[in-house]
Amino acid sequence: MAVIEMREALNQALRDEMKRDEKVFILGEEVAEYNGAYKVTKGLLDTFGPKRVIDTPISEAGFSGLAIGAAMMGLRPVVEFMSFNFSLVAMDQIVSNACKMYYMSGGLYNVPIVFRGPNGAGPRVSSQHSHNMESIFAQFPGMHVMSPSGGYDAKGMLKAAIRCNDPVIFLENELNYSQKEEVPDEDYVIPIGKGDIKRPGSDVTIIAWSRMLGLARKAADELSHNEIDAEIIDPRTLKPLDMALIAESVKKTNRVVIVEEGHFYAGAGAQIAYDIYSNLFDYLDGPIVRVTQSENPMPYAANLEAATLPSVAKIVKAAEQVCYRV
Amino acid sequence: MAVIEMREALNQALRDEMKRDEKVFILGEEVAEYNGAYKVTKGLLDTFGPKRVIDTPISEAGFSGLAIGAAMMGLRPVVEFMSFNFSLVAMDQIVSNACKMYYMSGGLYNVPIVFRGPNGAGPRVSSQHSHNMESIFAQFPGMHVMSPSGGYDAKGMLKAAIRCNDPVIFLENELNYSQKEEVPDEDYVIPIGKGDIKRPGSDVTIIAWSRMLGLARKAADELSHNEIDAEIIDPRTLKPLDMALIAESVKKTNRVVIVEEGHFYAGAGAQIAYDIYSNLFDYLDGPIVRVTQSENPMPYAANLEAATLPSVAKIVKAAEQVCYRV
Amino acid sequence: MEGVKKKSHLLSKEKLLVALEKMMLIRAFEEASIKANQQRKIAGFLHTYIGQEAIAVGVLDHKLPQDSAVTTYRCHGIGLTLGMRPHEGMAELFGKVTGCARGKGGSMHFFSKEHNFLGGHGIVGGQFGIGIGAAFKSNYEEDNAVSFTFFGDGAVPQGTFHETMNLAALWDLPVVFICEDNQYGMGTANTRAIANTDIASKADAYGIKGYTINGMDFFEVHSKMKDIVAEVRATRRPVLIHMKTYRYFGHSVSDAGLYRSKEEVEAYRQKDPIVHVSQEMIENKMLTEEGLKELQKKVKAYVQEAVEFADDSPEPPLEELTQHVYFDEVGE
Amino acid sequence: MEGVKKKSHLLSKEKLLVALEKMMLIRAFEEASIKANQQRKIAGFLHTYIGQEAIAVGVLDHKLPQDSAVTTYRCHGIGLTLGMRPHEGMAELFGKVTGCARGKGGSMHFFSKEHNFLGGHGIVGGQFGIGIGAAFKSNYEEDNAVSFTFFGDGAVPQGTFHETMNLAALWDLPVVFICEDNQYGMGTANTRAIANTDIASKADAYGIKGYTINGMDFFEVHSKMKDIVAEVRATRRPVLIHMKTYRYFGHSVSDAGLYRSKEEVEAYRQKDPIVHVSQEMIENKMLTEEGLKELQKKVKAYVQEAVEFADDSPEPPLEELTQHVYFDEVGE
Ligand SMILES: Cc1ncc(C[n+]2csc(CCOP(=O)(O)OP(=O)(O)O)c2C)c(N)n1
Ligand SMILES: Cc1ncc(C[n+]2csc(CCOP(=O)(O)OP(=O)(O)O)c2C)c(N)n1
Ligand SMILES: [Mg+2]
Ligand SMILES: [Mg+2]
Repeated sequence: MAVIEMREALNQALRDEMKRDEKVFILGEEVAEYNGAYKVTKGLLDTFGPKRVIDTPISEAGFSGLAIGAAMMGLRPVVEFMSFNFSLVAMDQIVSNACKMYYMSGGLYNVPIVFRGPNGAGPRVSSQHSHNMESIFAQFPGMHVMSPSGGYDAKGMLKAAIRCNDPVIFLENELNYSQKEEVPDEDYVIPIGKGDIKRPGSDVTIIAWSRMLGLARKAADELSHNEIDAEIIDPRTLKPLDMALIAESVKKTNRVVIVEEGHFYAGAGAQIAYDIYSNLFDYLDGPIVRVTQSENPMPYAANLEAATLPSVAKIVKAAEQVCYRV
Repeated sequence: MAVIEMREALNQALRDEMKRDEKVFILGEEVAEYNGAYKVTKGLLDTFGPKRVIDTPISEAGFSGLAIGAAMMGLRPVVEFMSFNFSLVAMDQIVSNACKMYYMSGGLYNVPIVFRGPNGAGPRVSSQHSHNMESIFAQFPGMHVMSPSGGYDAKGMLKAAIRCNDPVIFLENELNYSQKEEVPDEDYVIPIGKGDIKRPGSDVTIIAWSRMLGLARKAADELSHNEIDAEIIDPRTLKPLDMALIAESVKKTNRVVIVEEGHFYAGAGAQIAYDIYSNLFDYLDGPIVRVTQSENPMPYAANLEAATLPSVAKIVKAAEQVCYRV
Repeated sequence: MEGVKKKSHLLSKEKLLVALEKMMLIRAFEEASIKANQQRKIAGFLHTYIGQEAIAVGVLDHKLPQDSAVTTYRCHGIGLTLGMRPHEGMAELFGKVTGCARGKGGSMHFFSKEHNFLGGHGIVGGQFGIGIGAAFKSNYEEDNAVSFTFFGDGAVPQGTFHETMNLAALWDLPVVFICEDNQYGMGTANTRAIANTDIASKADAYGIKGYTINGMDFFEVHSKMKDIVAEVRATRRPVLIHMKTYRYFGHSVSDAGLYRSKEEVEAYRQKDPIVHVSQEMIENKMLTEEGLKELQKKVKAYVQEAVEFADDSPEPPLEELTQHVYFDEVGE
Repeated sequence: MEGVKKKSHLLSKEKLLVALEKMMLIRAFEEASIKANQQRKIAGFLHTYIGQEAIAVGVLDHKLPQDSAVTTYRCHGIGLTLGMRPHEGMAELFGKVTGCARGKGGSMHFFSKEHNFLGGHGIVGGQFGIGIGAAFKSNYEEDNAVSFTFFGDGAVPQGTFHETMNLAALWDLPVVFICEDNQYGMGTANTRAIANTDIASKADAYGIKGYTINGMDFFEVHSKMKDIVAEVRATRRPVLIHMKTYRYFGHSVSDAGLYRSKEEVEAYRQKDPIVHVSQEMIENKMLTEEGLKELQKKVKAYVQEAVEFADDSPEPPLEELTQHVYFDEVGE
């Protein structure tokens, strides 16, 4: 099996799905001639031509709306946001149009569309370029939210997203793009709503996704030296959540840490915690601990940025806390 | 003390603050000549003139941005969104500019601004006109989020919001505007971050705000016939939360119901629940129950809309559940 | 910016009768909806099309089956013109499951897949993208369709107007942008909202053609749009149409309309498109006074039938509450 | 759309020397920042102003103290022109607490309250509203200020461009909209992004004046802007300026720039504004070759001092992490 970067795995998924279905096309800023700001769409223009790989002006609301209209008419657009920070200028199109259309048309018009791109804090890009959008989009019924943590998942998940007949928000992370992993060439799909046990363990359940998964793995290694055997769950899809998988783990460990790169208030982790408390209250030894960003916009300075973001040390500390080792 | 509608109480707050500070002005669609889509700004044009009471074109991103720039230069704008559904087209201005400015300028430019207007489901206005925005805005550090449940609070809270030197999201509810209440003529301020006990009780804490408070009161009455004495807490400010007040109540009742008009996934209620679990785990008899909208966009049909929204019956049922009466 | 020479009366008697009946149907439908609203059978917002009928009927007579249309919440007239029955329209207003959107959309959200009616939309400027997206699909699949994208004057200051005009012009998307300028956005006269109210002239900023048309004159709308639509279909270049029109009633039924004078409203009622067309037809011996009354009766009866249909229809079953949220079943 | 007759050389030797030195300072500062970036002292994005110096310096020489300026992430040149020291600029790039934004903003977010510099902003089109808001404040307080609102050609297709142009024209806001058209938005030539690239002509859509200026020619920029700024200050009418310019380096330091030819870049380097001004001054005996070398030395030394200042400055103390989130203390 080939060992490739996550950007290449995403690229394979796009290629396969564009080959598989004539109606799939991709549009966004710099996706064609520039081969993508982060090279996820590299070579697609050469392979599929300008009809299906389209450079857009800087008009997120405009081209998101265009994609929604095209989807209503039967095409299957993949919209790349150069970064999900820029989805904020297209927010109304995503929430009021893509997300509501199927319902408010009484089932006449579904919107098969994927909005994808890097989410969260790129390194050292400060306050306006570091938003994590998972909980914002997951708030609204009508969309699914997925976020892969590595190349293998990314390929299978993106295929599922593109084949889905509803809007899917697909959140990648810039810092994962060059991370390498074994990825099969052949076609495989990781269904929407299916989580995965990334590390089996017995003492504490660490729930983490996207870039946080790497931190969780390192934390689990450290914890193992301290006789704490952590189980790592990657929900992969944040909405809908794979509560069955989470429940199995929590019933075993009785302790939970949720790691989220984004903000604390009403983050996806708050919902995951609520669902666990609601369904598994009696299985919990003590309160769930969330590791999130500190409550401030993202600063540029290296030391402040590091202090803002979740870290291996913070995850280890949280796990020790729920295991009463501190 | 005069008994007046909530719209009039808000109007008084706007008048007082505009009299008190020359730098306060209001802008939005139909706020001047039309006296406000919901008449909250009635008469302000006559009193203060077109310089300070300004009708805008339908350009939410444009006039929100204008207000932010004016605030950076020392003015104190109050931006009315005809409804908060329309804040979605201005989302980037609110999140990337208003909310981050003070931090990313290293403390050089704070943004004293209030974004206010009706939030949530107007009656029978369907999928695109019924958003609840509290958790969306509360996600981002840099803004405060307030939401009054009646005229008395509305007046004191809006004054606090206008005097605040940071961005405040002020969420009203259309269905509360004509609700009458005793409201003092004189100047009083209800500080940001101060909740209120709306009904003292001993058996269960019902946390509710905005329009949901009225439903909670009715539910409490019904519950009292069933020997359940509910305490109703109105956080009033959703960010920052008055956790001290909530803690006091929970320590007494050991049972919590959180009522939220908005969506279930990562709503403000999910955060409130998380904070309670984190700080008061050992005081809880059982899991917290949230009453929210069902997981669908808002339908138009009367029966479906009613089924979507929280109701007195749903709150009663939730309270009975946490009290093990069912 | 260019004009197109007026060619009235090129329409056959048959076509004119169809057009007249459609305008009368819209008028009768909206009058019935106002009544039903007073009877509390309709809730929420209700924005009527009364006064603007000549636009929907005059423009969409040039729509081919593969073409699409999208508009604002003021969507009843366009839906009916496209061929929706008043029955499904009225039932939608009544929130019944037999409605065109199964009672889930309501007054602002009429849709018809059969006619590629991509909906009435509630967010001012929110439908522009959908309109250019439909045009994009036509080029993608080479089905030679055009996209009729309607919007109000109030949407001109909205950013999406600019973004989509630029994209359509840049990519040769066959979009007919039709601004139904009824001169007010709610209580705001367009002169208080738009810098430079010569809306057609804004086409220059995008290097496309703009046209100004008297939207109260069915003959002018129909004849000019005939050439314009043919041109867009052939060239794939978008155009911007400034339709000057007027709404007789308030923005929505809850609007007292204090911002405009009785005289102003009266002046426009004098130019009523239905009266105008019927009079021209009578003068040209295409219609008799009796024939007109007959038509009036027929249309009223049809709408009455629709009201009864809506009355008799059931609300959506509660199982429908969480249906149509997602097309696919995913997760557990 | 109108022109303004060119009047070069009306500048005194003293003023020209100041302008030349400022352009050289910007150039040297950016060169030093590129070097520091290679040395990993600067992280994140780094967008340099090299090639566009004549615009900042030529335009902002007409700024009065009460005036304000706002721009994009490509903000170093404007900050320095306004009078920020390279010290606070370089320290910001290094993420040090002595930076103009205390190390919290970084390369994209230079601010200076002293000079009403409302910032460098990272969201394309995000700063337009801030610019018209500053102009609104000037009318509100009648302080006779104007607002210099800079943006790139890539921001023209963005909705906020249209919304704020309309608002400024509608409300007579004294905004000088300055499009720094360096012909590319990242790797996208503006002809692939903008339908009708005659950007000044878009002013007509709003009933305001538009001007096209050669942004590589300091004399033209300075003289035309002198009259234009005076006009805006007097009339309170906004204007749209299309500055034709070029960036010598990639969009940001991580951009290989494969989308344009060496020849194209070379051609523009031939028109270098700093060379142009210094040569003109030498020919006109306002400067000697030696003087130029002196100036070069002086500027380089000043920037070197700034680099050392940045190097020697401390990072923000950790207590600053949650400072400046809110101005007021609220809640417990
Ligand atoms: C983005 C947005 N802002 C505000 C509103 C509230 N609103 C609904 S209709 C309307 C006026 C629109 O006027 P116009 O576009 O001229 O259409 P008309 O009603 O005249 O047909 C406004 C302000 C909205 N629906 N969407
Ligand atoms: C809304 C938004 N979309 C996309 C981006 C990513 N981006 C940053 S700069 C840029 C190009 C802008 O080009 P231009 O406006 O011409 O300015 P220049 O860099 O040439 O000075 C893009 C696409 C962004 N910052 N904001
Ligand atoms: Mg109108
Ligand atoms: Mg550029």
